[in-house]
Amino acid sequence: MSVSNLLENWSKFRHTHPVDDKGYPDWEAYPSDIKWAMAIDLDACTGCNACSVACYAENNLPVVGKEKYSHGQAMHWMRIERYWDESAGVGEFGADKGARFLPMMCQQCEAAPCETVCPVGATNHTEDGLNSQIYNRCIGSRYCSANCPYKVRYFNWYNYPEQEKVWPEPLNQQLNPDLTVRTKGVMEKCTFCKQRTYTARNNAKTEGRQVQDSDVQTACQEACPVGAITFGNLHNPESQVAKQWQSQQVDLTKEVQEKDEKEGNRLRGYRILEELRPYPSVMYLERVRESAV
Amino acid sequence: MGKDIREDIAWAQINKDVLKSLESPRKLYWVILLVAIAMVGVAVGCEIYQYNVGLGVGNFDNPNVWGLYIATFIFWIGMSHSGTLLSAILHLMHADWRKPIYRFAEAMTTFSLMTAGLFVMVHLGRLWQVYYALPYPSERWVWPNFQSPLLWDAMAIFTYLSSSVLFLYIGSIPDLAICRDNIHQGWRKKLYTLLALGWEGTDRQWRNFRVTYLTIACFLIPLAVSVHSIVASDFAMSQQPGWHITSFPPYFVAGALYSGCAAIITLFIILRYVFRFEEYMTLPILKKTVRLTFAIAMVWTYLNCVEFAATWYSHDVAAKAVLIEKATGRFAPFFWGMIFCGSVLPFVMMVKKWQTNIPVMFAVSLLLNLGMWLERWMIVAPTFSHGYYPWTWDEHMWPSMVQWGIVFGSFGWFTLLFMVFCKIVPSVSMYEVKEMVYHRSLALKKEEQAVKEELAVKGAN
Amino acid sequence: MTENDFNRRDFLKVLGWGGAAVALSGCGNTSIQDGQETVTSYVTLPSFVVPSISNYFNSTCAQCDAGCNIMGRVREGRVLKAEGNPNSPINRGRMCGLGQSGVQAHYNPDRVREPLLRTGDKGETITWDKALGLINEKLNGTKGAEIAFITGGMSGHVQALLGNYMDALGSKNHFSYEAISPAVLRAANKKAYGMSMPRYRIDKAKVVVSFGADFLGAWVSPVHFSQQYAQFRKGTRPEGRGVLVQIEPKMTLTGANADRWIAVRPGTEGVLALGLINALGKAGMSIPADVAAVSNEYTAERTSKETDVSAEQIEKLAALLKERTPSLVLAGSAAEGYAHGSQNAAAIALLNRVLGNVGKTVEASASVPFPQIAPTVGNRSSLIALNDGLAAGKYKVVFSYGVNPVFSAPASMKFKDNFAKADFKVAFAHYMDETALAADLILPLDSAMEDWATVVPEYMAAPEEAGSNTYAQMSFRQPMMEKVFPDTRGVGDILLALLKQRKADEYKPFDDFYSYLRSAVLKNKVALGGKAGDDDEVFWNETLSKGIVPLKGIAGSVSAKASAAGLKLPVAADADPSYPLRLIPAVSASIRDGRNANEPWLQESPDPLTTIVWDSWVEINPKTAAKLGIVEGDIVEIASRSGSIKTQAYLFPGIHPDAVSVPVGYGHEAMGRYARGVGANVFGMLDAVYDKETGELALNETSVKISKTGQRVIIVKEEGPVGGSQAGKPKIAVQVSADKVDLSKEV
Amino acid sequence: MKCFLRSLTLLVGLFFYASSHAADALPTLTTPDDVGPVIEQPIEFPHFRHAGDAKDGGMQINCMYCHTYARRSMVAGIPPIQKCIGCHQSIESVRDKPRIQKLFEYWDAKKAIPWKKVHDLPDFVRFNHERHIQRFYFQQDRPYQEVCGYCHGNVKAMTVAQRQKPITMGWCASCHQKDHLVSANSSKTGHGPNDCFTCHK
Amino acid sequence: MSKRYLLALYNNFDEAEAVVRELRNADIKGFSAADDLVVKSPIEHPEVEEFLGDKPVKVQWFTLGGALTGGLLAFSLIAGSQASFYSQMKGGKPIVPIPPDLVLTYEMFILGGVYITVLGFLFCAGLPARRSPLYSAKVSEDQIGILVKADDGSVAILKDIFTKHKALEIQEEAGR
Repeated sequence: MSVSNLLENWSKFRHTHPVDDKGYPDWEAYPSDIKWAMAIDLDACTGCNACSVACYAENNLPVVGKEKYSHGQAMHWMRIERYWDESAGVGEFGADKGARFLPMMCQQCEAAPCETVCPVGATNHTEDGLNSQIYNRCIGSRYCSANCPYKVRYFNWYNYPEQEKVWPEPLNQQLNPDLTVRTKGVMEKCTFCKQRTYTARNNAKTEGRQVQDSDVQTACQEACPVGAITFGNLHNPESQVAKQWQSQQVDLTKEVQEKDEKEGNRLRGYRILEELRPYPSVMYLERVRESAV
Repeated sequence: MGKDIREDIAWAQINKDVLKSLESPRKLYWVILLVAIAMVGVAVGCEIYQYNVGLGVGNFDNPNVWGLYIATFIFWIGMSHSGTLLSAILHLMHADWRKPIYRFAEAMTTFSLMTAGLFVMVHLGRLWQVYYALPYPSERWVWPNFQSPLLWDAMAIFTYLSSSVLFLYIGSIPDLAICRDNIHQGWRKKLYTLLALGWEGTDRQWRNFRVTYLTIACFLIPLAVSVHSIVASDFAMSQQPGWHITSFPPYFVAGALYSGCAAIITLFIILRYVFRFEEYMTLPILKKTVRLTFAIAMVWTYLNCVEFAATWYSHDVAAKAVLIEKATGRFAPFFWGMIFCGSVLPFVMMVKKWQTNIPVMFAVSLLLNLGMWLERWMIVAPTFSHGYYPWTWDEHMWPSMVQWGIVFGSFGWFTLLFMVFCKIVPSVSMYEVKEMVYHRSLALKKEEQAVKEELAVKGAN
Repeated sequence: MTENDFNRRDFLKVLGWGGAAVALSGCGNTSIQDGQETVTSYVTLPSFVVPSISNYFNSTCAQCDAGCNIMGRVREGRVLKAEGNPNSPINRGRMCGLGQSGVQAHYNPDRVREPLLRTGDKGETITWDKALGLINEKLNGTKGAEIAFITGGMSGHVQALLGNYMDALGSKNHFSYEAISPAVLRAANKKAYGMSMPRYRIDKAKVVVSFGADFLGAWVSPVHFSQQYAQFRKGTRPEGRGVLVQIEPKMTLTGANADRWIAVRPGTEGVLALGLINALGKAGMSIPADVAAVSNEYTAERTSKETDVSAEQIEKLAALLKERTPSLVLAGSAAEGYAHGSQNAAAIALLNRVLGNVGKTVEASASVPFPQIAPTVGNRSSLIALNDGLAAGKYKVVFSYGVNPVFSAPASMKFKDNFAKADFKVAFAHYMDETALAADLILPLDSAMEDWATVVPEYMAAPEEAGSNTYAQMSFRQPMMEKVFPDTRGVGDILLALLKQRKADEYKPFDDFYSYLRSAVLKNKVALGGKAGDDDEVFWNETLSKGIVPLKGIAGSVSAKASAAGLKLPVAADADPSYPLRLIPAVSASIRDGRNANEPWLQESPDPLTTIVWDSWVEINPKTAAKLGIVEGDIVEIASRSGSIKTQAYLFPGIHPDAVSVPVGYGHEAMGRYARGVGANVFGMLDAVYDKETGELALNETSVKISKTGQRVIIVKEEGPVGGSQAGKPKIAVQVSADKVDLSKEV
Repeated sequence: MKCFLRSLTLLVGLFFYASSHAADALPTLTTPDDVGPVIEQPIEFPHFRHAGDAKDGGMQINCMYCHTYARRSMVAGIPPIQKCIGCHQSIESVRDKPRIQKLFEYWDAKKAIPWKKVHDLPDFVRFNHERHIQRFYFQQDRPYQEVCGYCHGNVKAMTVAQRQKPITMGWCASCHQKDHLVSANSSKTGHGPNDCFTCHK
Repeated sequence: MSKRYLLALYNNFDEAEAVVRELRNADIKGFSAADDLVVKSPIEHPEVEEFLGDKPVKVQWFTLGGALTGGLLAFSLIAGSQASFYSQMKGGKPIVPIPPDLVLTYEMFILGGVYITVLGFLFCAGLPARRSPLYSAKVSEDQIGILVKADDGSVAILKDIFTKHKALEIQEEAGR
């Protein structure tokens, strides 16, 4: 803490962040040349759960068992939600147009409600646009979870590795050493596979180039049998995810998309609860249903 | 209406009566103490279990992350506001009937804050790392997040607690001196000698005492308001439906004063009996307290209505849904229980006959306290189980016995601290009762004089 | 570099994971520690192994029979995760949740670790020598005809070795059994198209009408079909966004993704298919005379009455099929599980002929040029044959490998009792499952991540550029790490050891299955894509590292001459009032037939439709439930003529009111900590009704009644109290009509 | 009174001391107290002999000759025994030394040597050797002994390696917050990342 | 000239007031009413200040100083620590945000005020103190004490004044 630090960061007042009143994203002002983002095509998603299991495998998620699941203590960072048409009337579900599936995980909000409230600063916004969770810093006040509109933060209610014996020998050999196994009392959530983006950035840096789409896939994206998930650097106009956001005219820093205000909207990109202004980094594409049959 | 206090009590008698409370309370005192210890035992057991196994044993789940702990935390914080109300606000307003009862109210402030602080600890997932939340220069070079309302909370509570302790202590120095002068044996003598700081009641001491006491009282009032409005901002600063309400800070403060007053009535009745304070904690004083409580109850009711009306009138669909869910869903019995206890029951206090009826008031005050606890629960829980995201709504979460045990035990903990305090420090402020008696007798004399003069004039005529 | 002649096994051993640090809870010590842990160190290390950097080994998934090509992520000598092999034409780098869980089968704490011998009610651990000697002893003096071998679907060199062994024993009793298999479909396809597993081209179709084929969930090769489906749904493809219509009594995952899900009365799928042909004729499509002769009877009114599908719906569907070609009609498990299942499948196949899809979206596939490694597919009729033989006391020695018939055979077959009649039962077991418990000798198997094998998939997917129907492939399965339990053995090794007992001379050159496989592959180097002059070692390593061996397959051809002759669908009988409901055993994408039930990830990943975890359930239509007074969470008893189970009721809109559905694969009484006691086993209560043509057990032909037991539970499920309701909520999961969006310009 | 004043002064003093410490305390890179314990290794490897300066009888072998993974992996790694044997099988002169005999015992038994970790970071910390070596060794062209020595101290003078630096978070940060040259022939500077998520996993 | 202490106890404030007024007017050697006269009472009696003459109270200056120091210190600590090397972006908010800092500044303002006021009180009231040689427990009960300090020679005069006003008891420092 020196005076120069103070002054320097004081002047960062609102400049380091892409969320601003003026027209954004202002990538010039963005602190890093990477902004991780995702696009999920709900029309392609079949609800098969492959992403969720891949997440268990990649991120050392504990299997809590029936009793704890019944208490709502499941630890799936990526959950698949199923919705019905309510065509038959309120509370009555019609199945004749199928169901809708929605993979839900941390939306990595640019203005995340969880970040400001952590008493110890265990959850912060990284320069590459992730909502970080520093497990060791967490003291378990759960304020972040209370404040998350999506309820995608998961708390370690028990000491899963040691006391609950979630990974009995030799199942523990499967654990991914690239990230920790969280113990009781800390909050955790989807990190967009930080360990993978880290490696990709590291390798690109060593080779002196920018991170490309081909460098990194999240575990869910890699597994998805229908390729519904796109992940990449929104900052890079060449990336698939940037193209998708662009084509759907979804703007990272707007809570009401301009296209939505226009009549006759013919695009299907949207973000969940964006009217709350957390500026989520995950764009969903509406499910499409043929009406001719 | 009777007198707040007899004007002809001899000062020496006051000393005698109050000091007696330090020596030989009624048997009930020991019963209460034992029960309180047992309750604390339950809570300690639950906490040890929870600490070792993990918070999951409390039946928390993903949306319902806070359960009863934070609700009870707010309850205790609220309770603490009574002391400030009686000792600071009424002091500034020169309401001298507060004098026999403000000491224990202040003690209540201190101990309920200490109880509230425990809930902050108890609800933490990693209690053993709590020092991460302290702002001190460490080898990690990191600081807590000052943007978090939780930290403001911690700071406000710390300030409030330490200020209250100081206020309580400063205010009882003259009484501690009396104890020092009257108790001549054992550790108590040493304790009182130490605590009395050599107080002799000199004019210099009294002069500075008066200013200091007034200054701290002045500080305490905005502090108390800020504490509960900061607790309110834990919720109001968030975006959750049912919490994100502008009227929360005043609403919380009103609720705090309300529950504090209700608790004062309860403790008033208990202390009056246990320590034989019938001469000092008189029924007229009870009546005044009851009337004050009724007034605050009406403020609270009004603010409650404002909150509902604002939600009702607004276009905030989610907040409206939470309100409807509160009133009709799983929480309906508790919600209506809160309305009954908080807004309907106080009308009992309007009946003059009952204002001084000890059994009735005892029952009413306990129910008011229950209502205020329910209020806090109804603020915290419904928003969790009926937030923005419909997929995660939760109908089945119910606090486990561990949570209930700790909440239950907290009442024991508070009672224990309070009762031990009352046994060590005079719970009626002797010097101030003397002042009260003195001033009242002067006033009486003046009155008599006036009457006499009038009579004399009449007689002369 | 110092020379070290390690073979492959030794090499894996040297990489040894034993001392490698396991990821531990990260919040224990918060400061640096000196000298507490041991560094992961090695005696020798090949240059491609760098600590903290993962290596990927190509292999083949063994979790189901689709044969997806996978890559195992290996770090510090441990396999950590399975990922899809991007070069695979089957799964193209993707994987399903079931496949991901393969690592949990590998590291499963409940695996059998040593050979076990049962004496009376007790078991004892014995050595491999003793175990193999015992088998030899029992086989001596047993006639070939008295020996039976029951396996699941098999292919590749292990199958060739098994064939050799059976020959050596002089036995022809190899039964290939699958509890859930499209056996009726294969037979119907054979008749209709001339090949049992043609290539389906969902990606080329404009309309897919699926009669209960859950191709996104559990049917044939789900990951492959999901890939095709992704193409099919793309608005940017030349054919435009495809329309999926699913016709089935119980909604499957595919049904949930359909544009229109049509609840058909159970068993009347064939009727609906013929009704559709009739409606197509009405709409002006020319119907071949022989087909028309059959379909003319199925007027819209009759079809609608029998199938419970509205006439307009049939008309609309016919109009769509006529307008948008090519289309594709699939017959799946929901249509074939009846006594007239073959007839249903045949009627559905007629639709493809009428619509002219054969050759366009139903393409010929190729088969591998080596018949001995071509897949032997499992079915349910073989279990019936084995059971009959066991009941008659024909078999003295029975081997079982890769199947769990004691669990999955209907109780009415009394398989467990009949199995006990055999003198000596040997189970090659991964877990102590129900069959292993009933066996006399249990031989512990290597996991698929420790074992050598070759795999030839039954459904032969081909890369896009391969085009013609000459592409076939063989995939390698190779060990990715040292054995987790040192005393398990690969099935190839065991078979080889057993063969040596019979033909010592012939198999002398092979130390183990690895050397057998290597020499067998090198012998056919040219056919496997190598050149005659290639160095053996180089060829072998390259082939292994690819994991996939493309072969010039024997071309097949599809015929568009599906015949309507002999097609006769029964008139639906009125339901028996004492058993008014039809039971549909559902196959979930994760648990399948229950062989993977001991993998916790699968138990904890919610069923996509009901979101229930860790238990079985019965799906009841809300209308039916209202009639019976059942609410969610009621424990109900479902009773058939052959048995009954108790489970929790779940009210589910995606099921026909005449049907109830219970997932299979639950209700294990053994197998391991994650599977045992979870849910109820619906296999047991199935009636012994068989498809009239193929003799397959008709899975959907069981009638049941439901009664409340009075108990009620809170169902453990992922969905919240409002379930799928979003009424009055902000935009969460929304749906838009296809004519409201322009999909062609999407990226 | 005086006593009271004294304690008051002391309190205020303490507070200011603490604050000033917070304000600009840069922990010194090494204090004698930070030296780690002596760790008993299965073989007492003489670093000074291999890596030490010639004047001290060392052979000046580059650290990354043995710890070869450091430049391309998160971990520096311990060389496989094969590497030791590669040289030592042809160095007859020291063949009888007990350490070397021990080494050959392990080699013959095909058993990995259970070296103890000297710099064992907590499991939630991600330290990347590659990044640091790339930055300071390859881009800035600093001598390798200096670069490795930033964290590992003067290993070339040690027998068995011993921790010389505190390796605490504040210590890491003290270096990360300093501006370093981006490369050897550039005047541009930059500091290490200060993002928690970079080092914590 | 050595000094001696005298303590007289009175029943009520009226008598004590009369004594003080007389003492203030009397010219006694070695005794000044401003410095050598201390009234001890069991209750706070603002009138005492009146008849003792104006003696300023300075506690409020401590309060002001404490409050300002607390507030300033808090603000600089908070803003400074947020701006430190580990400055982390949070939720789209500036790194050094003024509004939340003000809340904490407010709290610390009060905290500083209260603490320093208490210190000021102790300082101004001369606490903690050793008990003066002449003290009667009666003072903390119901009697008013007047403690004076005067030259040896004036003791008699003082005693006279005390007794004149019906002193209940006069304590004298043991002879020296």
